[in-house]
Parts: sequence; structure tokens; C-alpha cells
Amino acid sequence: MSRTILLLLLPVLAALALSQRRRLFAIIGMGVFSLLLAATYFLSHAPDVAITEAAIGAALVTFIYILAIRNTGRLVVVASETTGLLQRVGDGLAGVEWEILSALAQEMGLDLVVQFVPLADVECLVRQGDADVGAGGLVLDTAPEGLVCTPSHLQTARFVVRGPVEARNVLEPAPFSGHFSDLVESVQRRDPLSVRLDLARFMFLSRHGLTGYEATREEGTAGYTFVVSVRRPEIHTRLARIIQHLRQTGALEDSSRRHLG
Amino acid sequence: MSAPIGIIVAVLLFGIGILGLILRRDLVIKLLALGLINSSSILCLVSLDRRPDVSPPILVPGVEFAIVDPLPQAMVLSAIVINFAILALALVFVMRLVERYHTTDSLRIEHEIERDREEVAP
Amino acid sequence: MIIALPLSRFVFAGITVLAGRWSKQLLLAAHLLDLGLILALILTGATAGSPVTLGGWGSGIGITLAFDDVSMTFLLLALTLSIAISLYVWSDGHRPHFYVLLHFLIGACYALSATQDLFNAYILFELLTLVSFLLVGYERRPKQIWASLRYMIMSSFGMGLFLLGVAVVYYHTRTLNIDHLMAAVAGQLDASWVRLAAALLVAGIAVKAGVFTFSLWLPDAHSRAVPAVSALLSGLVIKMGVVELFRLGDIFPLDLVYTVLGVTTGLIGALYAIRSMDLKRMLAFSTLSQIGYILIALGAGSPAARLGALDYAVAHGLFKALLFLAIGEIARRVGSSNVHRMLASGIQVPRAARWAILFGLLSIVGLPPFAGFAAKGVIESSLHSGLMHGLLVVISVGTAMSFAKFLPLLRAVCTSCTPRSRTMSYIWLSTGIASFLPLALWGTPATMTIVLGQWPVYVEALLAAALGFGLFRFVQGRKLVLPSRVFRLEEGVLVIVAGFFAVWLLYGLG
Amino acid sequence: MIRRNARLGAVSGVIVAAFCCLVWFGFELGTERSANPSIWIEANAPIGATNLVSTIYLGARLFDTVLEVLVFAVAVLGVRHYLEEKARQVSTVETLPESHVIRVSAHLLLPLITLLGIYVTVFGHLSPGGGFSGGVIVASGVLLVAIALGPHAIGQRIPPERLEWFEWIALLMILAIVLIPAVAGDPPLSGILPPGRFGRLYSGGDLLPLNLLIGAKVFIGSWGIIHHFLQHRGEI
Repeated sequence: MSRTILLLLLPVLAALALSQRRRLFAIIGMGVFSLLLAATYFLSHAPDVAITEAAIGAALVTFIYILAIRNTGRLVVVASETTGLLQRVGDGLAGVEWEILSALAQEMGLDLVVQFVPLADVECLVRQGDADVGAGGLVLDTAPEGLVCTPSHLQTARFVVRGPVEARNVLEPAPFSGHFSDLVESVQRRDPLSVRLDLARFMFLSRHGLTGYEATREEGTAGYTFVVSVRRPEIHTRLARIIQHLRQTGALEDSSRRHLG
Repeated sequence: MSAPIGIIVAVLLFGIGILGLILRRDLVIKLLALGLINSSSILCLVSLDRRPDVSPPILVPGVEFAIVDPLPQAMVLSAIVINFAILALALVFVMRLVERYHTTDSLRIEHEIERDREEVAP
Repeated sequence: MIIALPLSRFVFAGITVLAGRWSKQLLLAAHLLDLGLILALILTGATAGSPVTLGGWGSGIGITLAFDDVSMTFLLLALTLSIAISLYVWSDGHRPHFYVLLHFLIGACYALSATQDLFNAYILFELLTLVSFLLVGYERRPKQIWASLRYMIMSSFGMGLFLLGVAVVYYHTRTLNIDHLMAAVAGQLDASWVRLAAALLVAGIAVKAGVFTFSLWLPDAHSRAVPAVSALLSGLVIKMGVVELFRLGDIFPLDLVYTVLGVTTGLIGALYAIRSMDLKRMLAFSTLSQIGYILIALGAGSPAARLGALDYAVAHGLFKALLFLAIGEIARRVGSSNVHRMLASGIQVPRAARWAILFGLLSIVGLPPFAGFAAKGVIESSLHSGLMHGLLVVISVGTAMSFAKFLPLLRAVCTSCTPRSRTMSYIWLSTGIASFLPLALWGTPATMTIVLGQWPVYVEALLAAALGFGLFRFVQGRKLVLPSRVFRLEEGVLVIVAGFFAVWLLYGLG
Repeated sequence: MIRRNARLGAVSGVIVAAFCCLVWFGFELGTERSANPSIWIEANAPIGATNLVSTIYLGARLFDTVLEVLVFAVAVLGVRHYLEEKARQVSTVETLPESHVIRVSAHLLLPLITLLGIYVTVFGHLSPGGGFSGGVIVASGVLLVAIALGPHAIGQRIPPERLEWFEWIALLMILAIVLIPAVAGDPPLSGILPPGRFGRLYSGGDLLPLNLLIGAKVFIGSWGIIHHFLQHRGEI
């Protein structure tokens, strides 16, 4: 009888454990599952299996998982690598946005994990909840549905890069999406392209041989922002406050001077 | 003893494991689902003997009684250990992948690897 | 006696861990010992056919090992390949770790080719695949590790299916011994539990055996590993799954299943092989199509066809290992295994490697008088349905097409030379390929002589090769797009379950 | 591309449901062949162990067990090989504040768990348990203490690197016990020690030594794995 109850409990527990979003909860759930499984074995007249399952499946496996994963919470940032704002420097990272985000992570007591993805993927990753913050030179006029933009932390302008001149392409300029490194390479290969860029990327490109391409600056100014999912208002408020604070203390200006020149 | 329930539940757990293995993209949770699959087939093996009122396969000198079939239990011991071995190795592999790609999302690791220009020979 | 083969290998592995300095000498000693043991087994012939039960327990209680034609074939294949590989890596200065894994791998293959017990087969498969994971990721490069992890997840899932099948079998027959199973199942072949058990077991094994839609992990794992490891995996480890398919074929009536799986594997594998320009990847895909050959022969069900399947398994083991080794060496020199980059970089193909590629090429497209030709001849002459025969010809044309890429390599300049030990291993394998025909004649005179008497076989082989090489000129420019999404992890698992359904349905039809 | 597709979810849900139904109805739970353990009792009679499972595990299917131990050894080898080169970095294990209570309780706990493990190992052929679970129990006890006192303290007291040697010695001894009968002319994998009195501690032929060896080997192996994971804590 009790065996039957245990058996009926097992699938529920397994389904619950595997549908957890935080890995720690899933692991603990599976640990409890193995414990119940061991009890079931004991009630099915299999004491040897019960002991082994309890020692290995419940104890050792769970220990190893918990040792392997990072138990502290993580602030996951997805970004498209942007020189000056958020870029790899050796093993570490640097940039204006890096300083803002690390301040945020420090305040929230989480460790910061930055994952570089194509610019096009940033929004949907944040929307799906795979990441907490989207960054990396985002210039948005209106917040996409499901997301909120933080107040812009840096002024920028939009540029349109067309060319090369000999390839007279009159394509409609597309907003830049994808990995910045690919763009840099295609410029160095002098592929024909027509793309709308932000200030930081444009500056980097113009420093690395934009000759032969025609660059026009668009009217009006815009600002870099972070995007946060609507479901995470607390991150948005903290981020806004930090940006406010940094601007007041002037830390923002000199960091942008350091990184963007 | 209601062994068929054990088998039915084991198959159900197997199905749940497959779903987790396919639908969760976090590698750690994929491994958890894999462990669930293996332990479900183990549960199936253990609950194969459905005769009523049997007792564990521990003999008592000079006493006769019906015992449960010991062979599946002996086999299952090996299977549990093997699953543990595979799990430990898989976790180490995931560690090495995370060290390079900073993510445990299977899809994104595949994309990263497609982009990763790595020569055949070092 | 036969049990001493794997166990001695394991002992050598243990000693290698403790005394890493002498790992090469230990390898040599292990080979000599194995050679002696196998010779003793063959000469005494006492155990031939009759299964031995370990530990002197009853055959229903203990684990039984058999020493029949199948196990003997694969024992010899394992020994040959292990010698070739150890010659190849002799001068590479690998760490003891590598040799330990090599010992474990070969020992597991010995035991697996002889075991008669389903659960023992399960454990041996786990040991084998665990070692192969470590070997695939030997250099710890992320691509290798990812390929290895996918291999691990999929094969572990397949083993879960296999274990479920074992549970079904044991629930209804209370035995795991294959001979006893044959007796128990014989009466009720169309019972639904037999159908289910057959489907589960075959699906579980097919993941290992490189059958298409089951082993989508294979191309990456085989193409990203070190050359020696690729050769072992493609030549030997895959064949262990084939061994188990042989055994299952003895228990259940799986002819239709094997035939259909074989045809799909052969055709799809050939398609992908034609398309891929990365040579190692292409070799991996062609492994799939060759497994298709073996399965078709198994499906034919006649003793002659079974013999052909055995021959082809051995032949493929030899020449695929040879090709992987040679191409791997060239790829190491060039730094890429893409054929265009190889030719662009004006490579210097070592003379030995070029001869090796020539031998492997002639053999894999089935030209006389090499190994591939003889085995294909036996298979094709033993097929009675014209359709199957035609399909085989189509597959071999596809093989020839995909291997037309190799022809430029043969014209490349060759100045640089290769370490003597590698040359030795090439020579060893090439001798195997060349002397395959006489050996097979000696082993199975009747069929072989019949086959070799028929002139159509020769004409067919030549025509297929010529047609393939010619057709490749046409398709060369064109780009045919094949789905690559199925190779992802999620879809891969899903596809395995779908394949299980397919096997189940086919069993019902057959 | 990154986007989760609902179609995959629906398809896999349907397929898995179909799979479960297929297995349920294909299993034919009604018509099984009833088990007959008496053959095991007869097989056990000359050996004289009371735990039939261990009789099978270390007797009739000894080959499986040897292979399983080998699998475990290979896993340990692999973990070491894949984590060794990074072991130089200082481990980021934050030890708990070593309050007096924790240290004392850890020191009390370790002997108790060790005793339990050794009991499970030694009496494996009489009562439930065996070498494998015994070794793992001891290893997890050591892990508890390592987490309480910090891994370095234990790591210096029980250095896995030095134990590795003993691990493989034990493995070789197991293989020797398996192989000796073949040398002596008996069928291989048959026992070498004479069976003792039914139910006594010294009974079951070489079940006891095998259990001890396996226990030692498994303890060392799993402690090695745990040690490596402690050094690379929280990397995923």
C-alpha cells in the first residue's frame, strides 16, 4: 500500500523537478526523488538496491551536482560585443556598460555572467527569460513588446555605411544585427554592404579602414539603453537608479572618456 | 504485491525523462533527465517479480520461505554504478564546455561551435 | 580460455597505469599474448561453436561466452586493427593514458564479440562507449568535447531503451542467455511483447551501430577525433553494434527491419558523403552507407548473405581504418581536412600515405582483387530479389561518387616522408586488404569460388566504379542542400524514438 | 534561431505519449512467466552465503561486476584526465566558519559513517549491502567532513594522488582473483577460497575478500572524483 503511494508520488516529483527554472531546485528535487526511489526499492523487497541507490543516486550524485554548479545566483547579461561599451580585453571584460552592469551585480549580490550573442538575438533571449539584461550598444527608439528600456546612459548618433564605392549598391540600409566581429571582417574584405550603425561601432570601423565606403550621419541623436524583461521590474528600477547615480557623480563621463576617447 | 504498478510508473518516468531531455535546453537539466531515464529502466527491472507475499532474498539458516527473484536486483546494482560513472564524466565535459563558451544552453553552444574557427590540427 | 583474452587486456591496462614508462613494451607484450591465445583457440578448436559458461555455473545461471564464426571474425578484426593502431601511434609519443584506454577498448571488443548474455552485453557496451568518449575528447578541444558529450547523451539514452527491452524479455522468459531466448521465443514470434522487445533492443543497439536516423552523433564524433581514434571507432567500435545485431537477428525474425534500415542508411549516408567536402566527415558518412551494406546482407537472411555480411564487416574495418589513418595524417600536415584547402595548400602527400589512399580507394569502391570486391561479390550474388540488387548497385555507385574526391590527392606531389612505424601500419593494413581474398577463399571456399566464377560480378564492379567517377564530374559544381538540423541534440533524441516506432511497425509487417 | 519553437514541444509530447502507450500495451503484463528463484538457492548451497544477491553479484555474474568496477575505474581516470591541467588554480571553496560545534561534530561524524560503511562492506555477503555501497558511504562521509572543515585539511590527510596507486593495485588483485582459477585449470571466474559455514562471517568463499577489495577501490575512486569536483567547485 505505502509502496503504491510512493510509486504514484514519483512521477509528480520528477515532473516538478525537471520543470524547475533554477538548476539548484531541479537538482534538489531529483535528490529527493532518488531518496523516495530508494524507499520504493526497500518496499519492493530489494534492500541491496535500496542501499546502493541511497548511497549513490541520492547522496553522491546530488553532492556532485551541487559541487559542480554555481550556487550563488547569477545575473545573466546577453550582449553583442561592442568596442568601448562592452568588449573582451584579454580574459576579462571592459567598457562603459561593463562598469554599470558590474555595479548592478555588486549591488544585487549576484555574480555577473556576460554572454555574447548576435545583436538580433538579444531581445528574444531577454524576453524568454534566458537572460536578465540585454546590453551591448542597443539603440532603440521604442521598447519592443515584452521589454522595457532603461533611460539611456550614453548619447550616440546613427550612421549609415554603404559601399564599397566601386560596388554601386543602392540597397536600403538595414539596421546592424549579428556579431560585430563578422562586420569588421566583411569590411576588411570590402564586401558590399549597407548597414545602419551606432556611434561606437562606427568609430571602431572608421579607425580600422573604412576607406572606400561612404558614411552618412543620420539626423537627430539617440541613446544607448539596456533592455530588461517586463517581468523583472526590480532590475529595471535598480539599473535606472545606478545610471542616475553614476551620471550625477560624473563617473559616467570619465569612463566614457577612458573607453571611447 | 502490485508489481505492474511499478512497471507502469517506470514507463511513465521514462517518458517524462525523454520530454525533459528534449525540451529543456540547459545541459545540467538534460543530464538530470538522462539520469531519470536510466533509473526508470532500473525501477522497471526491480519490480519485475509480481508474485504476492515474497520476502527479500536474504536466506535464514534452516527456514524455508518464498523469496523474490534476486537476479534483476544483482544486475541493477551494476546499472546504478554505470549511470553514476557516465554522469560524472558528462558533468566534467560540461565543465570544460562552460569554461570556453560561458553557457550551458545546448543550442547556443552549437551555434558557438559553428562559428568557432578552430583548426583541425593544433 | 576465451575469457582470458579480455581479462588479460584489462590486466595490461592496470599495469600500464602503474608503470607508464613501459607502456609501449606492455602494448607489444599484450599483442603477442593475444596472438598466442587466439591461435590456441583456433588450433585446439575445442570450444568452437560450443559456448563456455564462466565460473562453472549452469548455463542458465552464469554468463556464457560463445566462440562461433561471428565472434571469431570480430576477434580477429579487433586484433588486426589494434596492431595497426599501435603501429600508427608508436612514434607519436602519446601519454600512458592513451594506451590504457586502448587496452580497455580492445578488451571490451573481445568480450563483446563473444558474449551470449544480454545484460553482459549492456555492461560491455557501456564500458566500450565510456572509453570511446574519452578517446574522442582525448585532446580536450571543445569541438571534440561537444561531439563526445552528444555521443554520450544519445548512446546513454539508447542504452536506456536497451535495458527496457531486457526487462521485457526477462519478464516473459526469465532468462537472458541468447540460446535460451531463441528456444523461449520460438513459439510465440508474433506475440506483442516479442514485437516490443525486438523493437526496443534493436533501437537501443542501432544507436551504437551507426544505423542512420539512430546514430546522428556519428559524423561529428568520428570526424573530430584524432586519426587513430577515428580509425578505431569507424573500423571496430561500430562493428560491435553490428555483432549485437547479428545476435538479435538470430533470436527475432528481423529480416525486413534490417533490409529497410540498411537501404535507408546506405542511401542517405551516400548522399551526405557525396555532398560533404570535408574528407574526414565524408569518411564518417561513408561509414554509415557501408553499414547499410552489412544490414542489407543481414536482412537477406540466407547463410551465404550472412557470410557476406561478416566478410564485409571485416573488409570495411580494414579499409576504412586505413583511409582514416592516411587522410588523418595528411590533414594534420595541412591543418585542415577540407579537400579544397588540401589541394590549394599544395600539400606534400607522403608517399606511403598516397599508396595507402590508393589501396583504400580501390577497395572501398569494390574493384578486384581487393577486399571490398570479394565481400560485395558474395553479398550481391546471395541476394535473390532484383530490387535489392539494384539498390546495392546504386549505393556502390554513390560510394564511388563520394570517393571521386580522393582522385586529386593521388596526383599531388609527394616529397615528404612519413615515420617508419606509420608506414608499417599502412603496410600491415594494406596487406590485410590485399590478402583478404585468398584468406576468405581459404575460409569459405564454396561461396567464394562460386562468386568468383561469375564474370558479371567483375563487370558490375568496374561499371559501378566508372559510373560513379563519371557522375561525380556532373554533380561536382551543383550544390544540393541536405537538412543539417537533425544533427542537433534535441532532434537527435526525438529521431531515435521515431526510429523505434519505425522498427516496431516493420517488425509487424515482416 | 535561438527562439524556442512550440512545434518541437507539441511533436515530442505526442511522440512520447505514443511511446508510453506502446510500451504499456506491448508489455503484456498479464502473461508473464513466473519467477523461480529456487535455482539460485541451489546454486548458492555450495557457497553458503545468506545474501543471494551478493552470491549472484560476486559469483554467478562475477564477470559483470568486474566490468562494472572497470567502468568505474575508467570514469575516475577520465575525470582526472579532464580536470588535472586546471587543478593548479586555487579552489574557491568557502569553508564554513569553523565553530567549535561543527568541528567536533564533524570529527564525531566521520568515524560513525566510516564504521557504517565498513560494516556494510564486511557483512555484504550476509546482509544487504556490499563493497560498492560501503565504499561510497565512506567516501560521502569524508565529503561531509571536507565541506565542514575545508577540503585542504582532508586533502592533506587523505591525498587522492597517493591513493590512486592503491586503487589500481586493488583492481589488479580483483582481476588476479578472477584469473587464478584459469591458471589452476578450473573454469575461470570460479572461487578460489573454500566455502565456510552457512551464515557465518567467514562463508561464501571469496565473497568477503572481493567485497573488501571492491570497497577499498570504490572508496578511493569516488574520493578522487569528489576531490576533483571540490577543487573545481561551482564552475558550471
